[in-house]
Amino acid sequence: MTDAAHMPAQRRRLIDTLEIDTRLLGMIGAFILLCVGFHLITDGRFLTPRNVFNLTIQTVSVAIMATGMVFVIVTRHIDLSVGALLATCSAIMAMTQTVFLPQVMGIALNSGLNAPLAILVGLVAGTAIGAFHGWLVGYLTIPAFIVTLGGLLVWRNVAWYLTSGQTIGPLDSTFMLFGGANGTIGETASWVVGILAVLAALYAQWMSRRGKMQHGFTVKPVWAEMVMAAIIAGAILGFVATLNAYEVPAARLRRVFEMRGEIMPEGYTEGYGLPISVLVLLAIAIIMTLVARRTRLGRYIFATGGNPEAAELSGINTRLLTVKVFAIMGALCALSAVVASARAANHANDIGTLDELRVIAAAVIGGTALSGGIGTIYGAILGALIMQSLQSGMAMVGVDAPFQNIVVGSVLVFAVFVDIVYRKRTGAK
Amino acid sequence: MTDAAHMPAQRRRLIDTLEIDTRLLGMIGAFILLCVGFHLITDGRFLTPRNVFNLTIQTVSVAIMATGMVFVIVTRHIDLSVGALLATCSAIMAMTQTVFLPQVMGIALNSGLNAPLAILVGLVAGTAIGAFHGWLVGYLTIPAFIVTLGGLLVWRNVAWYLTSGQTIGPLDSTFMLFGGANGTIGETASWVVGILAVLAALYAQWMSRRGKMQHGFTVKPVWAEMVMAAIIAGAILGFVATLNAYEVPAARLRRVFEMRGEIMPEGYTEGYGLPISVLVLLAIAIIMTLVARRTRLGRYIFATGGNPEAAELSGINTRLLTVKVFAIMGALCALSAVVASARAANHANDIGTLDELRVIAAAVIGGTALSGGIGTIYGAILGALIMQSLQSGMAMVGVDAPFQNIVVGSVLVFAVFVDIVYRKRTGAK
Amino acid sequence: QDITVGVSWSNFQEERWKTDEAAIRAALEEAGARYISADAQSSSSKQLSDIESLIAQGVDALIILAQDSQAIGPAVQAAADEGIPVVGYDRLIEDPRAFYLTFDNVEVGRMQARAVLEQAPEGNYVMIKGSPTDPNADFLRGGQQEVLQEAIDAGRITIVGEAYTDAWLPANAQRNMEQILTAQDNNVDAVVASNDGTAGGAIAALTAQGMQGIPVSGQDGDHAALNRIALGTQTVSVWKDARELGRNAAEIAVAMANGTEMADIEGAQSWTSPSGTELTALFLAPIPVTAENLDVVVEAGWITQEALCQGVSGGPSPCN
Amino acid sequence: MTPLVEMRDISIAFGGVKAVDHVSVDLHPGEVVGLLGHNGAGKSTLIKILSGAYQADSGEILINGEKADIRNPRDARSYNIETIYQTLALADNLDAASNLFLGRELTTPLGFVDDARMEAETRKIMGRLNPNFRKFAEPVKALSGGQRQSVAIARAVYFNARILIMDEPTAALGPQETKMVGELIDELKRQGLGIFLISHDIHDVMHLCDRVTVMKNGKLVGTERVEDVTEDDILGMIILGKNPSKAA
Amino acid sequence: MTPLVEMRDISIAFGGVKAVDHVSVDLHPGEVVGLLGHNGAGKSTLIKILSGAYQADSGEILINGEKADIRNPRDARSYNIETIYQTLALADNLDAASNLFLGRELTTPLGFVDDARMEAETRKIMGRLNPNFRKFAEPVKALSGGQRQSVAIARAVYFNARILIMDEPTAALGPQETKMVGELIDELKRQGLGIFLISHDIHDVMHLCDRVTVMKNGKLVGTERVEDVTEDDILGMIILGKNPSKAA
Ligand SMILES: Nc1ncnc2c1ncn2[C@@H]1O[C@H](COP(=O)(O)OP(=O)(O)OP(=O)(O)O)[C@@H](O)[C@H]1O
Ligand SMILES: Nc1ncnc2c1ncn2[C@@H]1O[C@H](COP(=O)(O)OP(=O)(O)OP(=O)(O)O)[C@@H](O)[C@H]1O
Ligand SMILES: O[C@@H]1[C@@H](O)[C@H](O)OC[C@H]1O
Ligand SMILES: [Mg+2]
Ligand SMILES: [Mg+2]
Repeated sequence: MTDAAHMPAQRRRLIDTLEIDTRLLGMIGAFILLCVGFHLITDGRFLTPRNVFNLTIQTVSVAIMATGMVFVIVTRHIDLSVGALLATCSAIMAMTQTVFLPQVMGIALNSGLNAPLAILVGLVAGTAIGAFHGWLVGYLTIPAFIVTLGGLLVWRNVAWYLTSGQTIGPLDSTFMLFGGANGTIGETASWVVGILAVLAALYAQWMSRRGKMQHGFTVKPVWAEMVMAAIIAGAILGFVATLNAYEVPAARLRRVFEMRGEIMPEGYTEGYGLPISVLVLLAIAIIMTLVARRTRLGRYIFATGGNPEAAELSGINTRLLTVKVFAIMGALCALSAVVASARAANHANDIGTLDELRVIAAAVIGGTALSGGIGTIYGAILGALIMQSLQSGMAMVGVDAPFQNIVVGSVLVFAVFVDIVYRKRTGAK
Repeated sequence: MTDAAHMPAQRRRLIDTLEIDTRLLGMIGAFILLCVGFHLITDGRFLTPRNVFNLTIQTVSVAIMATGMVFVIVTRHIDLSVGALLATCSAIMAMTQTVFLPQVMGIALNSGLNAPLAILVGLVAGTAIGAFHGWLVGYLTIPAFIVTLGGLLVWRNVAWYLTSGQTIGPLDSTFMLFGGANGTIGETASWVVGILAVLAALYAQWMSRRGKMQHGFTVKPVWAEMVMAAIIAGAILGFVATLNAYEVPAARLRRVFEMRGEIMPEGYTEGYGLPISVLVLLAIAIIMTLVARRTRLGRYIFATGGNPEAAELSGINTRLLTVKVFAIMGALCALSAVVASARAANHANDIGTLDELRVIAAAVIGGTALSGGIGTIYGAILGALIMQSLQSGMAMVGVDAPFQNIVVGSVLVFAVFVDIVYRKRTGAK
Repeated sequence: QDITVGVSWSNFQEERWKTDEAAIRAALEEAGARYISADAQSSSSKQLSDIESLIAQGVDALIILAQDSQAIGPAVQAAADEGIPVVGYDRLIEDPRAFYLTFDNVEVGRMQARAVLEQAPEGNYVMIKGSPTDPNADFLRGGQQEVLQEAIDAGRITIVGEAYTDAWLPANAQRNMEQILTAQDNNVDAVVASNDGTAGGAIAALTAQGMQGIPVSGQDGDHAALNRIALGTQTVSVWKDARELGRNAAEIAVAMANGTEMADIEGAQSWTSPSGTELTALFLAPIPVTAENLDVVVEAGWITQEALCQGVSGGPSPCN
Repeated sequence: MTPLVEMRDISIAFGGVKAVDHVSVDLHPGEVVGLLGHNGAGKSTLIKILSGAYQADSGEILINGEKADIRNPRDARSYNIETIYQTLALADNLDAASNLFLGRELTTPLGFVDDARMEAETRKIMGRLNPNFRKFAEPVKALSGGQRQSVAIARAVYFNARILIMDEPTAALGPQETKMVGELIDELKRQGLGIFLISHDIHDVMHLCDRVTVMKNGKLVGTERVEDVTEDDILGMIILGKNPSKAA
Repeated sequence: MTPLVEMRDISIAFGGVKAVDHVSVDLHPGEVVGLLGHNGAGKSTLIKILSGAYQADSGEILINGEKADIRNPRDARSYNIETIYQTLALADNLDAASNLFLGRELTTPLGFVDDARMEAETRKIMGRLNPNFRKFAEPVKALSGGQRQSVAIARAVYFNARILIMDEPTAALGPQETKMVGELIDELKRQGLGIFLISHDIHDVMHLCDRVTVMKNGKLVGTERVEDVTEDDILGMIILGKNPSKAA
């Protein structure tokens, strides 16, 4: 056994010691390269606080659904209906807040209970429809491709019927806080959230180290832990600082002051800070990651993806599991519908069109394997971010839309190719 | 071993003796039920020669591609790009016949070589693009879902560039003969084709019987062979008779006579007979069925679908096989493009949009299993016919487009469900 | 000074928008302004992102072809916050801060119906509508109904078939037309189709029955459609001269970027939208192109005579 | 004494083929019953009915004399039935520890899975079963056939089973590992488990089992105490389908 | 005499793990060489390099003394190398005949596959190998483990192989079928084939093989003529990794 274990090459050593996921590193590298590239081509317009803010809120809706798609794909399924389901949830919520609640329940638009109730109804509907898909897939054993292809046809048109094809809006003002620029938490609160996040990350890191030591496994050297901690803290606080640096336009501030019946002091400025929609995405990212890595549900999802038969024989109720996975996907579509329709301030007929492709592409670019069993939440979110940056960047450069699609299509294929080569290099032959 | 083999129940016996595929029987049954249903709702307008003619030509384009999709799905792949590829082939052929040939080669529109050359160019392009997809899938091992999702984005937009987004037409008059009603072979020729087809079917049946007897296997009783022969002959000739019974509208005939500088005799009538596009479909159905059942290529396609690794270890070049399968798919997309654009008399920008869904749905409704290894050509064609009947029937009844989609989506899921139940009943647990 | 005008397109699916774009580009060039653009690819949410990105690039004025008249609201809001003037292009934007420059879609519908009604004052009508998910489809249908109502009430005409065309796809229009013809045993005297693409599909179905030549309407002045008018298979294509619209849009955008008030734009009028929003608007007159006035499109340089008259012999002017 | 397991008159057919045809077997605590038969005799199918992977078309199962309703692997687990499948049934993308504890993860007080503790336990168990085993952190797909089988065995014996089903547990194992499995069976037997052992190795079977049941073409040929028969008797039962004791 | 096969200094690693580490073996016509070793020793991996399923990282293969370039299973077939894989490698959705002739279908003069003739041939072959076998028309997924193995064996021996690789060919077989495979090996050997036989059954190996090669942890322990060693010597080589002849 002496020479069976090679000495790692010098340049691999640092990465090994830090125990960084090299795939993640690669994706982040590609992302940074992309951003810097666009920044240079657009004469420094791409990496401004303003555009970072835009990119972030533009990504949220697809990213939320992409986290759910990871679970769906990991269990060897696919969901082609997410865009249509988003539309149905959006239509339901729009009709609830503008018609059902005011006219039937007497809860007026822009009154306190309107938005929470509408969101609740949307979430319940999304979860129920998702669970129904899951039941068809898990219990009736109809392939997910078919169930959700049917779902795509059905739900988009159900949405149309719910609103008779009309655009519904404007929506409730509280509801619209989820839309991005209309709902940010301001500079101070953003710093507070940022610092809390750093503390939580450090605590988690420390707990994990302690757990390993308790069982006598080897742990990273202390300096490596410190470097990692510094990188994490730097990233979180840097992000907050960037969003805080994007100032609310003066005209808008003036309007806000006016609405409050005040007059804006001369020279007053204010940063946007973290948008609520981004907070929602972050919360979902954390929860979904915990589910994936630290709960039985997550373990069973991955086991089922690796070998469905083995999972079943191990006493896992894979049918119920399928229902759960699709129900989660449905709930996330509903949440995504909140963000997307709040952002548009209206429910429009075409909301979510082609989102299924974007969501699947995000998950797959993020390293989720269509053959099942492999995938990460952060990868999917990063995948969504890369796709969005690519599109926004090209739009900014002034690339023709048809050509943009050609580029996006090619990048999708290329990204997966690189991933495959990477896996072959590091893994099995 | 004595009682291990059950006596089949009485009602199964006839079917067993005739060796009829009960699944096929079920599909045909469902199809007939559907048609009769619509016939009743539309006060007897659905099952008229005219509507049967309509249905047939409406089905051709999707059905042609569905036969190729069977091979793709059987090898455990998927092709989401067929609609986009159709658009690109259509654009190439439209530009070739209206711009390239007349302006560069001096071969005018409506002159003899124009259509054949344009079709040739289209076929070469379709095959090449398909082969390229296959290379990405087979040699670079990028999942087909990704390659063709990328292809969907790329080729639709390439088509757009080729024509600068213009509708190109009218197309060459010979080319347009492939469009359906504009190109039929008339009553007499139809009878000839029908009778030849019957003879060929009988010969094939006889050859197969002889082959079995040579090796001493049991064969069907002679009466059973006769019954089968009668059914086949009846179906073929009945179909020809129906299409012949649909008379060319007087207005159209009058115009034809006028163009020839003649005057239509009083009371003159003429039947349409077989459309050329339908002949193309039938030819493809026969060739593809032969390939699937009687050639090594077909055997390897099914073996690879059953167990890709085993196929590779058996010395099958599964990579090259993948290239071939996608190349066939590409060639069929090009053929389909001929039919679709000839039918519309123009190449329009959005030709083939969403065809990928229809084609996949046709193959799957026709019993092709997404898990690979199982599928039939006739099933896919029947699947396309069922879908088209459903849509046309609803259009005739006057059902709203959104509701049509809801029905189609639900039927898709239901059809696959029935198929699964059927397979469970007859097959493994 | 250097002015940059950002144009947000809803899509380039229909043939006409490339012409609009060329016109805007040309007019901006002439005024010494820079053109940047984005294509929302028929997605109202992508359009929001597009406009955010255009604003981030520092545009001085925006021209917006809205995918959705209401959902575009937040984008107009954002522009207003930055003090950027907005021209609502072709499609309504329900916001008083946006200048409305258009051909009236309801009027387009009226023109379609009028031209068809003139040719077929009585008989069986088929209505080929647009995409059920495009609000314009219903505006058009509304205008058509206004014109036909009287004849319907008088029993002169009967609507025997009516269908939405999923995604405006000609192939879907063709199938729907075939089914309606079959259901009606070809007892159809006129087709009111909502645009040139769907008209093409309907005419292909009619041709198969030897019925080409009955009145069929359309809009957009697609080259293939104008050729059909010359051939006599289509009655009318309501032509919204995209170049006029484009040129006007560019000029207005530059003027507003230079501080001109909306009301001071030449020809601007105050107009109340159906849902009660008070807007400043400029309406261009759409032109119904029929066999009688085909010369217009050639003279305007919209289409070459060669393309217009391809395959036509002894047709109307200029193809005779 | 009531037997631990009684399978009575069990039948199952796959699309017309009777894979198991009115077969009855039983098993007592502390007993090893060998299941023998030619390929395709129906052994795996019979025990898959007990482990919940298949549902019998007819017949009944009694556990401790009471009728048991086993519809899926979860039900079987609730009766403390553990199975080592011929196909191993491992999730290839997970590591040994995750596979070992699959469906019964150890959790922290907060309800999260406790990977560190599971890995530590796995090291202990595998140390006893297959001391050569090192690949704890890799997905099990990177293991050799025999290594995988070790993991499957470990999984079945760790959780205090009362009834253990072993379908050719040593088919892929080397001689040393096979010996250890033999010792393990003896040990579990002493602890009072009932074990069904399917094997083609008559020598092993005679050595490890108390009784053997032979099947042929889905039917029961007979059940004998190993003391009462010779290897050749058993071979005769397998090949000819005749019960020597009755012949004798 | 030049050996039929020489594998020289072969190495292969999977993501850092050396599965086969500078191993050399050879094989003569009419000879059976047994490959032994603990689970995960690298036996399957080694012979998969010969059969073209894997490509070695280093080392070379000589066939009849000439350097052979085997990059995939097709290349191996062109050298008349046939393999029975441990995982069987059958297309589950096809019937026995289609599997048997997979990649080498019999065709009619017109170039179409001749199913009737292939089925007839299959009946003949299977009749010799496993007379109980009946399921000719069903997809092989409906067969039991042992039935499947019979099909895999039949496939490898039908096509006049010169070099045959058998990776645990009898692991799933019943005693009768195992015996028949033993006889088959003797027969093929007489016909002058060279055979690599991987097995865990030392008894069988001593009985069937001329020489045995033992591996441990990817490395060659040694190769011995069976006449020169005892079963215990071999066991020692497997477990301790020591070569008795050298020790002696
Ligand atoms: N899922 C299935 N579908 C159809 N037939 C099956 C299925 N599983 C098993 N069979 C059939 O049932 C019979 C019994 O198979 P089983 O696997 O129980 O045999 P076995 O005794 O375990 O054989 P072996 O020793 O080869 O493992 C066989 O004839 C087999 O073909
Ligand atoms: N595809 C693969 N990817 C990664 N590692 C592998 C792969 N195949 C085999 N290995 C590793 O290579 C080593 C040798 O495996 P191999 O299958 O050759 O062993 P073996 O001697 O055939 O064992 P057994 O007797 O259990 O079949 C093992 O450590 C195994 O984990
Ligand atoms: O011009 C038409 C436009 O108004 C409509 O919205 O989309 C279809 C086009 O043909
Ligand atoms: Mg078995
Ligand atoms: Mg092995």
